[in-house]
Amino acid sequence: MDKIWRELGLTDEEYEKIISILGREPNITELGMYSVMWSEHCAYKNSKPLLKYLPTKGERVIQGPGENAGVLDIGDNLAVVMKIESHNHPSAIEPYQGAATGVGGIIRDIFTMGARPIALLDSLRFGTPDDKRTKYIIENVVAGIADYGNCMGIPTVGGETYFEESYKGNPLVNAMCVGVIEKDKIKRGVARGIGNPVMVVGSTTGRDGIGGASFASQELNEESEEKRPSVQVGDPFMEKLLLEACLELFETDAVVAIQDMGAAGLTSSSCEMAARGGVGMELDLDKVPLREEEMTPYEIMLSESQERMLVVVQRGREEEVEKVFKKWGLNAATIGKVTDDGMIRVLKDGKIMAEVPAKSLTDAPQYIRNEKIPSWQQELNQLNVNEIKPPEDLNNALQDVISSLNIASKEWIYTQYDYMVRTDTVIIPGMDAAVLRIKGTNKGIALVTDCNGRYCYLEPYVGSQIAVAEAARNLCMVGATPIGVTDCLNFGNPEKEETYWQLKNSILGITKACEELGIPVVSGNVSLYNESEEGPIYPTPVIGMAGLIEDISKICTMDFKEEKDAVIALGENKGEIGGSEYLKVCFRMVEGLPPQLDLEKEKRLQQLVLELIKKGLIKSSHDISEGGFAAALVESAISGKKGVKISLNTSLREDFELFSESQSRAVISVSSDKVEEVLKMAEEYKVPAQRVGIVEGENIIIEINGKKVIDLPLKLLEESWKGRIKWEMEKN
Amino acid sequence: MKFAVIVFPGSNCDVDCYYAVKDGLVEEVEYVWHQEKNLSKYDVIMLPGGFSYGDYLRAGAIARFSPVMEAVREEAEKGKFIIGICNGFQILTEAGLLPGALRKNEGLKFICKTVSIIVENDKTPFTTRLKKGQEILLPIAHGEGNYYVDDKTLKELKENNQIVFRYKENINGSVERIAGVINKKGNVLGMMPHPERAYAPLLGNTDGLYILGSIVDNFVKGGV
Amino acid sequence: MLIAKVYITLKKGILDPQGKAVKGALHSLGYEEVKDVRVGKYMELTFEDGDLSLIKDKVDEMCERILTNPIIEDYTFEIVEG
Amino acid sequence: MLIAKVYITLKKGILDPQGKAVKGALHSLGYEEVKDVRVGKYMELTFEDGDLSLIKDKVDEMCERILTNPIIEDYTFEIVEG
Ligand SMILES: Nc1ncnc2c1ncn2[C@@H]1O[C@H](COP(=O)(O)OP(=O)(O)O)[C@@H](O)[C@H]1O
Ligand SMILES: [Mg+2]
Repeated sequence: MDKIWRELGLTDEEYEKIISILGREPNITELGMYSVMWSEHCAYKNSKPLLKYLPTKGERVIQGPGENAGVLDIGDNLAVVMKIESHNHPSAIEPYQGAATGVGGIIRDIFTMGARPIALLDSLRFGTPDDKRTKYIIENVVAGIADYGNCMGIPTVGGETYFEESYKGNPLVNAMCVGVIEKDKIKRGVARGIGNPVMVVGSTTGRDGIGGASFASQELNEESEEKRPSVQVGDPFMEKLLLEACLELFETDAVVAIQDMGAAGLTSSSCEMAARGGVGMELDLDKVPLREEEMTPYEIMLSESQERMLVVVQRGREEEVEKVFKKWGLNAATIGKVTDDGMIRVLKDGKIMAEVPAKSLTDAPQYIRNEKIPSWQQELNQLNVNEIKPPEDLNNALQDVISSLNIASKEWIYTQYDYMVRTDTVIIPGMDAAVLRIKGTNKGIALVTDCNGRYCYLEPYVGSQIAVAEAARNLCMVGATPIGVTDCLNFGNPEKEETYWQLKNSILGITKACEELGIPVVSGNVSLYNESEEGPIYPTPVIGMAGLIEDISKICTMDFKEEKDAVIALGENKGEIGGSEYLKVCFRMVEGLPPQLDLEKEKRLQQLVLELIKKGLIKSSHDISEGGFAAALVESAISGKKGVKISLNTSLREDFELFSESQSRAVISVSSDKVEEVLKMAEEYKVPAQRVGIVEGENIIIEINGKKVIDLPLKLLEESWKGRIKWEMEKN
Repeated sequence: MKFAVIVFPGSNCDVDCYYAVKDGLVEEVEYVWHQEKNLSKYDVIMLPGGFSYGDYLRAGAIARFSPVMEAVREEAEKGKFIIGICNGFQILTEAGLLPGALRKNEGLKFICKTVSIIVENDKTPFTTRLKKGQEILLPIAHGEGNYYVDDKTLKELKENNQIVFRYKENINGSVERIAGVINKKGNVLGMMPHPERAYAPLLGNTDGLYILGSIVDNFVKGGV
Repeated sequence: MLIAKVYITLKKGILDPQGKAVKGALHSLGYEEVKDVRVGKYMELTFEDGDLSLIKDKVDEMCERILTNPIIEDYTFEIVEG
Repeated sequence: MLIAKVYITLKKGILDPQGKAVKGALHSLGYEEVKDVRVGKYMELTFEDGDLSLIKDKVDEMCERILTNPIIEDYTFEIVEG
């Protein structure tokens, strides 16, 4: 046992602390339990002090951060349950299973709360698919998500995908799940009732992923291939049975508390439930159904075998539980009981193998790290845009932007996902946000994930605000009022001062935007140590957001609907080109400052669009984001299969007019007799609005100050926009 | 009339079928667990899509041994209307109630989208609301929808007019773009596309009601 | 212990898109010498020791009934000591 | 012609959901004597005649590089006259 704690990822100080808690040296099982529970992945020990800034309160918040998932009131005795989670490191090592088990884990978080999962989203970051390994990762991550979600019968309705060099060695795979529940049926992971039996249900326990949580909390390098825990394999069929069995079980009142076994398996589920309830638990490992022979207590306590749950049951109701699980062909074994001494006591062969205070496992040490503005930051932000030579042919530039990997249609990905199962998907992938109806009501919910990591790299505080603002804007574009956030903070190694600075400023940015826009954070996840030999990833605080639609018949999509409709541009173009897709694609530069954000203006734009949709005044709405006005216009034209003729008057450079990514803007289309009314409303909301053109013909035509700068057949643009990713993936 | 939606472990379009009947057709419908051995009280039997037993061996291969499949066979012999959609189609072929087999899609990927389907046979009790040659839009969502029959069986299918639907375009590699077939007797239909996902204006598509509605029309007239 | 090793392949003449994809991948890596690839399934069924010819019959029956789909698949198997 | 027969199995200890499902199905059909099932892949690679030991090395390389996923799978192969 020579300094074995170091190998398990604990520091010498942490080891000392364990000794002082126990009043003795821990044995190997206990040490293992502390090492996983005190890992960043489980304990958030580097991020917790920062997460305190996030606004988590609001009228609709039924459950904020701290439980398996957040819960929001949507009226009519219904609530929405939501959570996002990362599975970055497992996906880097074994993309198919890593992504699949990531989806499996997040689904469990939702139905553990008692909710029926109704939708999945996936937020993905890869390197560019020009090398074989990256292609392999993309192919398999997407297949892993598809196979798991499809088999579960939960539609994957949205997400986002970015391709940037910074994610080459460390892809990001974030999965979000959303469920719906009747408010009075919410389950929680709070163990209660001394003597109540504790049961493990679902799959058997094997040696899968032992130490996965501490693994997820280290940087990836050559050695991680070696240290890698035995890979977890997902079994979506098993999870589908587990889902149905759990929901059936919740119809009875036999369940006191329940928690899924994700990272750190039996250890985390038992100690977290016990700690929340201020009780202890005694577990007899001889009773745990095992898949492999001769497993040690260490292995059983740390196994990350998937598709398992720990349940505290009302005393005497065990048989009822067994019956339900048996119907679904699943195990349900009583392995212990709730105790009054606050200890997690682990028995095997009648002997005590571990005995530690539950609370001490969940109260990991917290670290406030030193922060430092990165030395490269200033240089990075310096960009004299006037030195950039305008392109000779804007038609070419537009084609390059439209077919850039980040802007091109993500159809190749989302057609592998069953996004329609359950027949609730009213707006399918490909639009600004997905919309699901809630059967039996008039309501709908809209869902998105958003984050431009490049902006966050250039200026974490502003970039993170934009992530929130853009998510909210996307929801408003379909007619939904944003109601809650679940965030997934993907960053590098927080022990590096620069990364800590990024993390802190990003959280402050999210806080600011959420406060100003009045959207609480109800759940989230932190994934640190996302670095590879090529360095840290861009700071990537992914924002998952839900919006509420009170009347599902009042929604809007981005596609142009009818010839002769007027096109109106909302918001102000400030010619901001720093960090833009245009700059990257046409000049290979990732520099400057990201667009600036005025949250007051943002709010007014969002409210205006919501009001326009509610009043039925507009036919299409699409926010302006990556690729600027030109990209938004082309996307509306392609999805509506209609050309457009635009004429702009501006003092900006032509290319900046087209491709600037200034915030708080949108392109809408309106029947010509409604133009006056719409412009008047825009004025009331103090949102700049200009009638800029007409839906017409089969080309995209743009004039600037009377000069035609763009004239391209829609068909041509459609081919490059729709075909790019498929082409990249299929070429050799 | 009363519809049964069979629920196998791993079914997931059972919900889709249920609501399409309840809200789209406004008819009575019940879920029936795969252990059930008697289906005589139902008028129409639906085998839904999904991943019965995870589709782990071959799609439908394990489900076809479920106790309920004996009852399905009995009712089929009696002439009752039986429709297998997606995984339900795969189960019916594995059970030998329909000819052919479904293989992995030619492109090896799961495909979810709405595609054009051409009606080949408008004389079945499932297609009387349609016209031969008519093009309708239906969602597909499958990884193993690549229909195979050998030449001899194909010839028979044609002679007996058993090919009911074809894809307009080659989506998944199916022999002659076959999307749905019926048994010789004309009361058991299997199809990969999902009519039960196209039943409500809010979903942007009601073409599925041509098929589901035909079943209702023909039942009223007294079945096969 | 006895182990039945079952090899399942697509019937001859049935297009094998997986095999085609693997062949394509091999060629793109420069293994041009691979003329053809067929992809199938391989299963290992474990039995306690017992009468060999009885087990053989059983395995045959399992293959026919459930492990393969005779419309599209062929199989062979062998039984070895495990 | 030479044919390389490649057998790919999941590494020991790695969960095999397919094998589990097949075992369950066999048991429910009454084949209780099957103690365990593992499901893997089987591939046949066809080569023109050539130097056997060279082909062996190549197949080994292909297995390592692309035919298998060494993180979760093991493989063996043999080469036979076709
Ligand atoms: N990985 C993915 N999974 C599912 N849908 C995706 C994925 N990536 C992108 N999409 C969908 O493609 C559309 C465009 O995405 P994106 O460009 O991120 O939109 P926006 O710029 O409005 O945020 C959205 O409907 C989104 O849900
Ligand atoms: Mg958008």
